[in-house]
Amino acid sequence: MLNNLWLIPAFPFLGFLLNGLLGKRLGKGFVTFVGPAASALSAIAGTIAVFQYHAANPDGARYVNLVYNWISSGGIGADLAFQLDPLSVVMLMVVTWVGTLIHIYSVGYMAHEEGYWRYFSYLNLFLAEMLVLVLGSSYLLMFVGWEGVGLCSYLLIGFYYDKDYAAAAGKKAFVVNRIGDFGFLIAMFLMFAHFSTVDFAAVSLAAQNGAAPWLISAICLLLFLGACGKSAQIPLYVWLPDAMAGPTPVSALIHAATMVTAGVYMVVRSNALFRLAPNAMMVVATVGALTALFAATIAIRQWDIKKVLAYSTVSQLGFMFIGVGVGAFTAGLFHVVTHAFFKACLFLGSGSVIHAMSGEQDIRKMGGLRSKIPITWWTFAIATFAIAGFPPASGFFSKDEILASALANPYFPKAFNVFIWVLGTVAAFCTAFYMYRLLYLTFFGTFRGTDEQEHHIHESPGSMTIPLLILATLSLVGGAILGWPHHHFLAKWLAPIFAEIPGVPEAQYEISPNLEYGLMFVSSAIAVVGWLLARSRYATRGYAADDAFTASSPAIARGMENKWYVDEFYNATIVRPLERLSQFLWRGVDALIDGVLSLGGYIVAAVGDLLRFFQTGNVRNYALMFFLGVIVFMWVLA
Amino acid sequence: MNLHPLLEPGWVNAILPELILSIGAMVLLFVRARGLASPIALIALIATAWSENLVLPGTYFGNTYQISGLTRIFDITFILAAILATLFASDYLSREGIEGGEFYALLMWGTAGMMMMGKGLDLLIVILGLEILSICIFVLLGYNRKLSVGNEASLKYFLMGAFATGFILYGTALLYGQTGSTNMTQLAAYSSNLRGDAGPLTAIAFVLIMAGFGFKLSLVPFHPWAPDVYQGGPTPVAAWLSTAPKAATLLVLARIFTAMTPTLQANSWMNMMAALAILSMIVGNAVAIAQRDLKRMLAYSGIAHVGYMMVALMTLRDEGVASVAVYTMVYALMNIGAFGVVSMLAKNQNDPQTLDDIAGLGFRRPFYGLALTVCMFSLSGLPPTAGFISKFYVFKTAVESGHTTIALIGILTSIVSVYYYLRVVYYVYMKESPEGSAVPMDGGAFATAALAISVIGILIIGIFPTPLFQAAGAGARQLFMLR
Amino acid sequence: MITFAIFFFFAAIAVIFALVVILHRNPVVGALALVASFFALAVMYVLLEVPFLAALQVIVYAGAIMVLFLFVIMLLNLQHQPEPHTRPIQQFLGYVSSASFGIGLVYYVAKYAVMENPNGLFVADARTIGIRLFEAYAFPFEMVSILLLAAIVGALFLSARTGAAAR
Amino acid sequence: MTHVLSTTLWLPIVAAVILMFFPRRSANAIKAVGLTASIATFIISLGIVQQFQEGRAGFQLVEVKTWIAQWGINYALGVDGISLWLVLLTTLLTPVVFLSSWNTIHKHPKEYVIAFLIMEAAMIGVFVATDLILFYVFFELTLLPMYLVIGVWGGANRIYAAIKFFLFTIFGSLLMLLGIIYLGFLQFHYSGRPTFAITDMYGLSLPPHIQAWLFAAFALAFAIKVPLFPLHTWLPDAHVEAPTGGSIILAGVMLKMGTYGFLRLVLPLFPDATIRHANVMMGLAVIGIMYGALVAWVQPDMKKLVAYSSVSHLGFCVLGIFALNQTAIEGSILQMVNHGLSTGALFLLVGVVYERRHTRLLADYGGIAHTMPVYATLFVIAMLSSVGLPGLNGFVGEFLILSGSFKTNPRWTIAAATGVILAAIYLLWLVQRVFYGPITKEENKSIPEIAWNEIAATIPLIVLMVWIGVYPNYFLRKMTPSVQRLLKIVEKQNPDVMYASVRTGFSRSRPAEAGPHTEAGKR
Amino acid sequence: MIPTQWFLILSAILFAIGVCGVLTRRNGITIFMSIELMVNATNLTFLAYARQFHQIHGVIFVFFVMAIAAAEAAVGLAIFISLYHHRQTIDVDEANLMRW
Repeated sequence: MLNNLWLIPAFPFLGFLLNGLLGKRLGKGFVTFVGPAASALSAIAGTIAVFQYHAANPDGARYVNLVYNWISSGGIGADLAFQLDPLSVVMLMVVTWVGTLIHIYSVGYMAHEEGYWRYFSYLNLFLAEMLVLVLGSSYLLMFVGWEGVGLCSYLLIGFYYDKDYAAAAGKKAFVVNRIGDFGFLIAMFLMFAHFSTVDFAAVSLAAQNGAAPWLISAICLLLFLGACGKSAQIPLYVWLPDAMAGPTPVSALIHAATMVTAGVYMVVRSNALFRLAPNAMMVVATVGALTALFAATIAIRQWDIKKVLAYSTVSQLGFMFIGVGVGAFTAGLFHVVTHAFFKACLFLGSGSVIHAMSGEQDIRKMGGLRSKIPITWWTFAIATFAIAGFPPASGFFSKDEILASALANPYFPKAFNVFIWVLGTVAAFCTAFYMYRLLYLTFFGTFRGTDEQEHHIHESPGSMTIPLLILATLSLVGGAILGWPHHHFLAKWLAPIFAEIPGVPEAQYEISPNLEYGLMFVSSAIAVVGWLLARSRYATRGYAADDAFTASSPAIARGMENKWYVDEFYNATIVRPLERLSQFLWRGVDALIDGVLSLGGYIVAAVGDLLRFFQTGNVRNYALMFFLGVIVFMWVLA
Repeated sequence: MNLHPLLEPGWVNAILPELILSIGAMVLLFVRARGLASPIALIALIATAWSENLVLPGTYFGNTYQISGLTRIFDITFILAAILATLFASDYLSREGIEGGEFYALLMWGTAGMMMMGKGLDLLIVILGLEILSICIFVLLGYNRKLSVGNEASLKYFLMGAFATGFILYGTALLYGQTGSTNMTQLAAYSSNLRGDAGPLTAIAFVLIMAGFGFKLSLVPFHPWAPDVYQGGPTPVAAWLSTAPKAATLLVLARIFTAMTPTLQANSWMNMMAALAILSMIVGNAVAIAQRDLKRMLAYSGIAHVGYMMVALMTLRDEGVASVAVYTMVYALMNIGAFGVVSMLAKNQNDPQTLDDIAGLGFRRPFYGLALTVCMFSLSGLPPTAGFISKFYVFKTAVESGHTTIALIGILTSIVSVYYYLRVVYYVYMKESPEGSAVPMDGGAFATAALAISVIGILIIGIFPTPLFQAAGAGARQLFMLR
Repeated sequence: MITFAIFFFFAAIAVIFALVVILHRNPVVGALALVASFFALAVMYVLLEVPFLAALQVIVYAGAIMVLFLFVIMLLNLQHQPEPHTRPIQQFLGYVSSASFGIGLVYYVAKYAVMENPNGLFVADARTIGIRLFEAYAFPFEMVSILLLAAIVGALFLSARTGAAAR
Repeated sequence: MTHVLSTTLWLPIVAAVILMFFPRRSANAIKAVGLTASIATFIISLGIVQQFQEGRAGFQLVEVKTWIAQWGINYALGVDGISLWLVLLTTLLTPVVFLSSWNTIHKHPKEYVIAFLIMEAAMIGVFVATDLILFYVFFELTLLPMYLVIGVWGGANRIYAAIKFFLFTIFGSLLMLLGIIYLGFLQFHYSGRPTFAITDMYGLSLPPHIQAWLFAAFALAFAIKVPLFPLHTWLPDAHVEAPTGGSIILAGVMLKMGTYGFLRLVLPLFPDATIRHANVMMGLAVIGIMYGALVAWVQPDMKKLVAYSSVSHLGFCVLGIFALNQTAIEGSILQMVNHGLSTGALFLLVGVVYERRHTRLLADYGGIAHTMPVYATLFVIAMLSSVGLPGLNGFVGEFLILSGSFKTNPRWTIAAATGVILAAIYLLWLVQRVFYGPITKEENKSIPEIAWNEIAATIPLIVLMVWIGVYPNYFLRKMTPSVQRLLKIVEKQNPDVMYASVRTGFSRSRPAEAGPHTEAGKR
Repeated sequence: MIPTQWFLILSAILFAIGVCGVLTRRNGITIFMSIELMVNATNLTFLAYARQFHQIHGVIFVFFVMAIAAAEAAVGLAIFISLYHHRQTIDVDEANLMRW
């Protein structure tokens, strides 16, 4: 397997081709088989590869499998080469297995959709591209996957393409991501220009060998711009909430568990660069913290179950960036993993809710679903428990580690550390609050929807509930298994990817136990407070408390509800002016160029038209012209 | 002037083509059967072309008559023009009901006149040849006596022509006064003895002679007769008039320039020719845009083309003369081809033949449309037509002689020219002919054959120009060696 | 001395009658004035020692050609057609330009065409001319035959009335 | 076949001449002959690839016949790495045109087919001519058929567009003709031997001020053809009015004649001037990239949108050319092919709906992915190729151009890279507006699905898009020596170390002992 | 003996007068007569130079010029007659069917 790493993405790619080309003709059964099977095969192959890798190489060295030289031109080139190293392994496992679960889930969820085959072919393609992203051995290959998942995201968000908003959301996602990709591209150009390579190992080696600080900072910031796009950070987060227009499993897989975490993966992958550029790290941490808080405030006032989760995702991604920004790469990645579990579970759960509610997504119309869809309720509750950061659920460990690192990291001045920590902690509080708000509004109280909806409510089929159960379990225990403090499996596993760089703090630094336990307590307390607050407001009274809030401070409420008008702001400051500029260029400048050029033509024609009238038809005039010509030339020559 | 007391032996050979033409023309006067006139004329013309092979190069008649490779090329151009004009005229005249031997006779005398004019080493011969030509043109233009426009054309050309002849004669007289001879060899000797120091009377003589020939060439500002005359005259005559006489005149100019080269260079009199060339290129092309009458448009385009040829001639190099030789032949092919298509328009010849008349021609009569298109592209100088290769030759000569600026002006004006040539193609292919009101095209076998000759000639010269180039180059070098 | 007087007298006549040609509105008068002017020129030719051409001038030019002119004028009844005035600008430019041309020409000729009088006798009698014409100038002479033939054919053709009838 | 180039060049002309004698009524036979001839040409042109030897820089498969001996003008053909793929692109796109227009050309099919065959030959001629005059002859010969194609079979405003197209192009090319003449004169002046062979001209080293003038003359001609920013206004009109086939060829091949001209003539003939003005040209290219993209975004007309996108994409090509390094130029050549494929496909596909609905306005469509799913799929693939999605061809070209030009001029490159964002904006907008959303127009509910011939025309393009995207080295390899030679002539060759692949296997935590940049020369 | 120059001056004056006539008169025949005047001025010049150089060539040239003048006169007058047939006038300003 190790020599054929390309097979791992190849399986889902084959699935994509089969489903895409034949799926419509061969019918649903075929698709139902091929789609999940491709994913599962990939997961199995990946697992085998991981075991082989580990067996062959216990100390975590990088394994590269060259497929062929992809591009090579002058000094610039890239290989189609896949690599395994501890980091790739983690991502590979998350992506393939969570992906497989979601494939299975989708069989149930999408059962009645018209574009079933299309859905699975996109989903398979996504998996393939995601695997290219995480297995690629160079930035360029990573970029291939990066853009590829962007494409799939675009296609899947716009899956219901006959809905205007879905199509628009897909386009928005792609374009915003492109802005990030622009940064990524420039970063790669810088690497090529200065390091002559984009191979991960070679780049980090070159960076350590005395590259100019400005260069490394620039590369890092540009890479981070890419990460902002993909992982929905300020200022490029705006696409993610809209992306909820896609089918819910897509939200779970792409917009929660895997694709959006690619940015974090990238930063971890580039840890050597980032560690050499503390300024860039500071930016990362700041952006992450601000995003975490900002998105959380919006999530508090959302009514759409998926929108809440979407902003929650943005917020959680912010946490991850706090982690990697403060140098706690392991913690950040840890949160990626746990987040994949619980957020996937939440999204799938919400999907199950929506499924049960016949497509209804507004939590104001829900309520009291606890008893009607018990499996969903339980899994959702566990995942909420995890994301809110209650010990010993998975979210607790990862989030706590991030916040602790934020406070205790050796990179930045103390004040900055405190600032980040405070932001993170507030955001964590908000998280607990809005998640429990969601939980209470959805599952508690009385049913607020129509009778017809109530009549139709039913628990989802096994294909949907089994993944839910698995993910819920993982959400509950995953954190403890992977990252029990001081017996940190993930940290140990990842250690080889963090090179020692002279003069730069180690990537996995120690935090004093006192601080650690203190912070653990604080985290837990915050989660509890958040929960209790939510409970008091929403557990019984439905959303009346929110209405009261609207009445008491309408400005803030409206701001939160309308996502602080960021979209409108972008529209007014960037999109509209650009469009006006374009109109001006088209109708103004183009017309001007044409005008100037045709003016030349008109002048010639006008001269011709004018000279024409010397042609009077009178032969004596002609003789006069002739004679005047003679006189002039005589005068000149004689 | 040292003239031989007796004619040299071999003089029959020397003037065989002219003899055949003249005698053929006289025979035509007696042909009663109207249908026979054009075939007889064709036979005579072809015989003339054949007789070109029998002519021996050399100087005859007491150094007043020179036959060389160059004159042979020009002779072929004249004969070609005459053949094409005859073919087109045959159909034109029978459509107009004025078929007659006199037409072809005059055409052939005119051709003979041009040949003698081109071969004359003495200005006397040149002027006599020119006069024969002019007389024929006067009559041919008015040949369609029903047409008041034809009569007007004839009148205008006559008055201007006689006026211009007056200038040529007076210029020649002054020149004679300065050099003591009208022979070009004497002129050359005078010019090289004199070096730079030519007096104003020589300059005046030069100006007057150039003005007279400039009239024939329709160089600006001596041009204004051209559009009216082309429009009014019978179309085949206009076709012929726009090509062959210009070629003959250019050959005469080439001789005069060659003879006077030292004087011309020393006094930069060529600036005058440059000015004429530039004016012609600009005015011709600019005004052509404003024309909707095809023949007028072609007249202006002809003015511009003469400008191009002047550019080559004013370089005072053998290459220039060679390129003019090529250009005139090509120009004869393409311009007569273009006029030929116009001549097929079966409508009242008093009315202008406008662009609208050829609308949709390309699909109505595909071959005529294609032929007109080829001619237009050749006129605008686009490859792979002969027009390109000859224009290339001209500008190449200009550039190699350091006249890059004038070449640039030529290029810029020919961009303008593309517009109106293209407009013809636009009418041919892209304009729908109005239903039912399309002007019928009346092309008989002769006219079609003539068009085919034009098109094939244009393409062959365009693609395989080497033989013509070599002949022209050799001829031009001869001319310069004789200087 | 007498020759000078003759010269100036006939030069004046030539110029005056030339002016009459271009100024008088009646073409018949103009034609007759031209004949007079040509006579004066014939005298000049005699002064230039080419009596043969003087004779030709009188016989061919003043005699034949001008009679032809008069004939046509009479034929077309032109003497009764008053010539309308033309556009002043053409008139003005015509006078000014031709005057300046003439003045310039005279100036240059007067200044640069200064020549010593030739010595000896200039023999250009009919015999000499004839011999040269039929020996050395035989070819141009034949060209004239074509010229005249073409002119005759053309003139006959053009002046036939068929054209006007079918106008 | 020893005369494979001549055969490729003349076969379409022979077919065109034969077709002239076909009766006008037998439209299907004429189309069939045209298609067969063009496919045969394509197959023969595959022989060029097969006989092309990798690793050789100079012209290959050379054929020389004296044409105009006294001026040293020859009928000289040859291909090198720069022209090889462009020839193939031409021979590929012509059958695509015939296939796609099989059912749509009812007016004068005979002339249509003949025009395209002659055009094909002329375009091949441009790419294989190794004599300056021959090059010019073919360069101009392409104009007439295209003029007719736009003018006769075009849309409502076709006359204006055709004349504009012709005049713009002729303006530049006639000035170039003067430049060519002058160059030939200089060649003769310096070497004493008249020749217009391009390779002979490469040996000239002209004084800078002369280079500047000649550079201006040549660059103007090619800049108009490309078209470069302020001279681009003919392109949208020509594209909008041209029939589908005309647009495909115009965008697919004709524009490349400009960029090809830069590479073949401007760079090696006027190296000093090129280096001196490279920044200006890059600047114009970058302006063109952004300008074209922005203007494309606000177009209400599909074809105009794609046309402006061509302005943008060709800007990348010019940027790469004037970056003057191996990577950028190879990328540029590849991008020429890419643009031919993707934009050709886009025009083809726009034509498909145009034939069904007779409107190109975005506003008249919407939701047709419902009624035409296959069509939508093909369109989206072509669109993604144009956007530059990795895995498809567009990305490889753009990436190489940008990463190459970044070494030369980072600022312009960064500006140019915004084109990548803008491309996504306008093309996705197009797709969204046309294919997605609810069907609002009644006519769109019954719009028939893409037909077999149109699919057949599109498939080869898509296959190539994927091929180039997945394995570009096959194409790049053949260019490399020629581009190296070109750069050597320009004397600006960066001693680029050749990229070397990583190797399969483990590497220790201090990776890349044998890092890519230490192992040179291996490909 | 009268200096050649004087003849030349006379000739120049006559030539200019002829030109003036062409430019200022409307009557076609008068114009043509003016042209004849120009031709005669030319002849005078030729003869003056011929005597100056003692060359018979100039004389013979004049002889041929006379022939030319005769031929022109024949054709020219025929044209005027034809013109008169068409328009009942020989005012050349009336002949302006074609212009611009």
